[in-house]
Amino acid sequence: MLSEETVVLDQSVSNSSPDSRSPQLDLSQIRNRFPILSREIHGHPLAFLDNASTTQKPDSVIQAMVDFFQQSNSNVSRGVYTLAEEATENYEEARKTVAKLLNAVSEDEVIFTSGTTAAVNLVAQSWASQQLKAGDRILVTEMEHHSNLVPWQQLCKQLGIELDYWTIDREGCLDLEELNQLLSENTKLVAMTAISNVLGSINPVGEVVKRAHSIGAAVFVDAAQAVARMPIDVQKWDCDFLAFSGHKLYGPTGIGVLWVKQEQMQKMSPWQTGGGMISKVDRQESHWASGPAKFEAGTPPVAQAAGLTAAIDFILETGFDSITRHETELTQICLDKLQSETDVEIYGPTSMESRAGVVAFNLRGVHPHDVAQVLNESGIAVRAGHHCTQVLHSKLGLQASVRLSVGVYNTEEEILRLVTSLQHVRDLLK
Amino acid sequence: MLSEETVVLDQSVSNSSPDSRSPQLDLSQIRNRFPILSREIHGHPLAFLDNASTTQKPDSVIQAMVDFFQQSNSNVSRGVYTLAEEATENYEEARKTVAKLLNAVSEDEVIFTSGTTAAVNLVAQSWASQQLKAGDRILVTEMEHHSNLVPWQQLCKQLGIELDYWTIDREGCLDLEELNQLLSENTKLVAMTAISNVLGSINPVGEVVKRAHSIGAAVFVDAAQAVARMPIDVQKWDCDFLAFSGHKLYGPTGIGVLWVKQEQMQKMSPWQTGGGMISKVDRQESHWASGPAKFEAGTPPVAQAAGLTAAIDFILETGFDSITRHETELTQICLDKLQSETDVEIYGPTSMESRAGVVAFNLRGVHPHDVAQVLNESGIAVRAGHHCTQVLHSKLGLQASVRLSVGVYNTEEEILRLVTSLQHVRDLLK
Amino acid sequence: MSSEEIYKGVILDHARHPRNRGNLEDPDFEAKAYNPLCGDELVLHLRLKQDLIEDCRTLVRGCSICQASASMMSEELKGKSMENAAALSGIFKKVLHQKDSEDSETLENLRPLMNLRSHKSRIKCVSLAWNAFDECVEKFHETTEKTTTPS
Amino acid sequence: MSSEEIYKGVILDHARHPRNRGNLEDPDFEAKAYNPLCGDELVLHLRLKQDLIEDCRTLVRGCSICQASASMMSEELKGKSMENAAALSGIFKKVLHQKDSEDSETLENLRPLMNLRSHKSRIKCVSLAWNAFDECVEKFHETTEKTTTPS
Ligand SMILES: Cc1ncc(COP(=O)(O)O)c(C=O)c1O
Ligand SMILES: Cc1ncc(COP(=O)(O)O)c(C=O)c1O
Repeated sequence: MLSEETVVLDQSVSNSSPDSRSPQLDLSQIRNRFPILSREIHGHPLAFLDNASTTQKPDSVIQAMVDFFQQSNSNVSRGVYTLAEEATENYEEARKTVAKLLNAVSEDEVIFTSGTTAAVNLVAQSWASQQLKAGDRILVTEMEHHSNLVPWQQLCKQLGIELDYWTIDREGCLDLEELNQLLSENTKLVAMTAISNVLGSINPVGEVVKRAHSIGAAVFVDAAQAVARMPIDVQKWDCDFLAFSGHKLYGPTGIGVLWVKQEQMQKMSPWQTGGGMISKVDRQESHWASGPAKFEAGTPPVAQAAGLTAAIDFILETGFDSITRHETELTQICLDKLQSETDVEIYGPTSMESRAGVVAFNLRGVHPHDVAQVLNESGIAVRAGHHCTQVLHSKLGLQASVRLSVGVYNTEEEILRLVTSLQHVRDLLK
Repeated sequence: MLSEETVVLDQSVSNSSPDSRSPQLDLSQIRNRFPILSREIHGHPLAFLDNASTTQKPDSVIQAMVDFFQQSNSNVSRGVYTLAEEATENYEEARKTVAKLLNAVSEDEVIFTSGTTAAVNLVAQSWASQQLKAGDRILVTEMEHHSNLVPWQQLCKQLGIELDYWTIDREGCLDLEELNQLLSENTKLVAMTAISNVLGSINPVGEVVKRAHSIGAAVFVDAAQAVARMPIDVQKWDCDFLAFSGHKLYGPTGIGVLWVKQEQMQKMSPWQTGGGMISKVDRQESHWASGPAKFEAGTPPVAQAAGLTAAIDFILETGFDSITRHETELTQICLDKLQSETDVEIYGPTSMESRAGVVAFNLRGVHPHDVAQVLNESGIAVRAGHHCTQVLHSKLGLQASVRLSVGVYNTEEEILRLVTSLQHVRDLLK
Repeated sequence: MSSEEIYKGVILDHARHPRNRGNLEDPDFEAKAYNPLCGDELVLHLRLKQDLIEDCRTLVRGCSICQASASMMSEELKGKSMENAAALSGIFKKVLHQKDSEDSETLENLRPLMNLRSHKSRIKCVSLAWNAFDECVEKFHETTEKTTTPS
Repeated sequence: MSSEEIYKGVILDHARHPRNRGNLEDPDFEAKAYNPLCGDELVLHLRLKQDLIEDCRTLVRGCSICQASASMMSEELKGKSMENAAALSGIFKKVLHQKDSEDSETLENLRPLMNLRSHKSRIKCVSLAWNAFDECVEKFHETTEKTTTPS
């Protein structure tokens, strides 16, 4: 029945080709807001092309945290004095800002964690470990980051559950036809990334949710890569859980977000316990707070919340239209240039259809480490390794790859510099 | 047998009366380093007396994080480019600095967490849940913070373990005689705070460890309050686990420390899983990294590590001698003044013997909330509530109390201002 | 607003002399509310005559704001129909949580409490009594549904 | 140091033409080493004559630094007693991890690798072969203990 449906990809996701009328970024103005970009490496201006790993911070994000420390620093929710009220307001403001970014129904759906990884672990322990039982199945894709894979693997061992893999095709994409075969009555959860941190593929989340829900499975979306690259609308996707990290969207480390649909949150028991998440503690028994607080044990990342608010404001002011357009242009240039080099092997979709600004490749005959090392000589920061996706690399028959990933501040010149510098790598190592 | 031993308290702990020759703080120089202290609240200079909840940040801590964001920001351990190497070095430097602060045998004993609460949960899940079994017992004190209580309570339910309480005496102190009765063959863990966040009592950790170890029980020390107030020597205490939060020692939120004795770390299985803590991931099976990395899943609080290093440097430069002396003096003044007010009820030790700079009290007939609210009018920040110690408050027959807690930058004038302002509270509310 | 302004006039009067304090012997509805941040507790008893609130009592272990709010609420509730009282509670809470919203005329008697809107941490103290009342409203609806819906 | 300096002379020569590459048919000791950060793998085979390292082979799936280090190690090991080789490994690793320490004379042939000390991320690549060797040393000690201790 399902397989007879016409596949209509969620517009907001698949249709990533930039609207030619979308506003162009004022790149030099943007770059001026990132102090680190004036840094020189080995006499060259820094070309930071490792944005899938972490992003740089604009002045406003740094300033927001400095202001918090210099003006309002105190703990949240517990004091009646002025600083405590300001700190609490600052923290709850961040929750509202996240809700706005994700188009959540309410800020009560927003739980702060220390990052994406903690968010996945939270859902595995607070929701899945209660809701799933032996015989059930969890479906993940072959392109998952270890953080959205290992916690499920461990849970499967713990509960006697099966872990199924949704394989990728030759282009590094997921085939919706195959999904119909994979979704069984026993599938209770689909855990998938919205954008691959290696292949750059943009996955059809909305469509997956539709099919998963039709057989009663919930969907966890890893938005670590997507959050800074495209608008997310949790109501449109209709997913059940979604997670991302502050440091991947021009915000600070130390804070992350788990968004949970209200009806699912009601089913969740606490994971970490301690101060702040209780309603009453007796000697042998405790009762829990309601709402997101129930899942936020201990002093939360208060200062980081101020930075996260500023980061989201930065993104929303810049506008996803311009960001997507800019990053798509750069990625297209990069793909074009690399494809014309005969000794370069590129992984992931070759066209910009359903593709974001992450490009993994190898220079034949040279180890990725050596490529990255030599590129660093020219001030170019790219990553070499398996990028926390060993299952994907095995599938591709690789140990490692070089990965470049663009951000809002990258320039065409930087991409061209990378391509030129590959010659330098060849001269030294081939 | 144990009870016949003479009780010799660990010198570094009980002997908190200040050495009169210890150097005096240059208070105005210290205060100049804390930008927030120039803030005015309702026309009065801020008197921040809620340091047990969180501490303010010196310029060097704020600057260290700004420098990191502006100079070296990137992810750790995974890149070969310059920024990544700097970020990794910065992160590992923090580990070494923590090892120095605690006099750890090696920095490999230092695990970074998001805070004290996460550290307790980690030990409960990674160590205790494997090492303890039905019939075993865990001993906690009546003065524990919810963060060092509720995780054990939950574990007890999970495993069918008994949770025993070490009761406090009338002065809010722990009686070592009673400990001998409480430690049974089945006691496998003693979880205790080094300093109470309400009573201010300094507990005899070293002596507890000796007795616990003699019957084969491990000891978890909650050093959240102690870490900024007194020198800690994990080798001298010989404890098994120790935890604290960055934000309680003039460092940032979003980072905490779990120190684990090496032989215990070997017994620990991972808690959170994901990127960075694996050695190899196959489709259905994973293998773990060794050392502290095994317990640090996901992108760690890299920028916060820079702040933590600066905070520890600040403390060590200032010197515990001067810090303890200063805080003891202020606390003594505070106790003297409050004791002479007939309608003030003070909780915790009445003398400065075994006492740190935390003073909880009530103004008879006035609710703590109202006291704190009126004090805020005079720029005085104190906390009102149960301070995450409901078991302790029940024991004291209280719902709530007012708490003031001093830090390195507080002044005698601020303490006197608080005492004077109590008259204002009376005028309004009695 | 300053403490002087909070702790004077109507609020202080209600805090010092709480109206309708205590409990009813055989209440039609009872609810407890609890503030986990400070441990404050409140018990509310209601006696109804059909759907009219005939009597109402509160027992408060809490701060003066919490006391005053409970006392003021009890005066408001008495004599109102459950429906009208529930509507009042809705308006009150809405206005309480929105710093900039206009307080409506129906809130006339509760206006002194609105000054606490700028003190976020005290809003919980103000709301506690009304949370208990909302719980009673829920229970009231459950019973009326039961009696009107054939089971 | 710059890439030009790293990727030239001895290191590049070893990386391009690794000595003692491959495996032994019936090795006395074998160890695998693995770098979780990049997935690099290395297998080391040793043949002993009494306690002298008679032959030694490495099979490397890794970067040029890792290749070169394994190749250079194999040349150092051959002909040394296990004890001397183990001592060398200890000195080498110590010097490698301490930016400012003097490299000792025994490290003469390995000196080119010392230039990588400033590249923290590459130290793991340099060490990989030696980690495998250390594992062989451990196994060697276990067997000698077994044969000398009455069981
Ligand atoms: C004694 C004690 N333990 C644990 C904690 C919890 O620390 P955190 O909230 O930073 O996790 C605190 C602070 O609130 C404390 O005072
Ligand atoms: C797709 C994806 N998921 C999860 C993560 C983990 O995020 P974090 O390390 O911030 O927890 C990352 C980033 O490393 C990622 O790219």
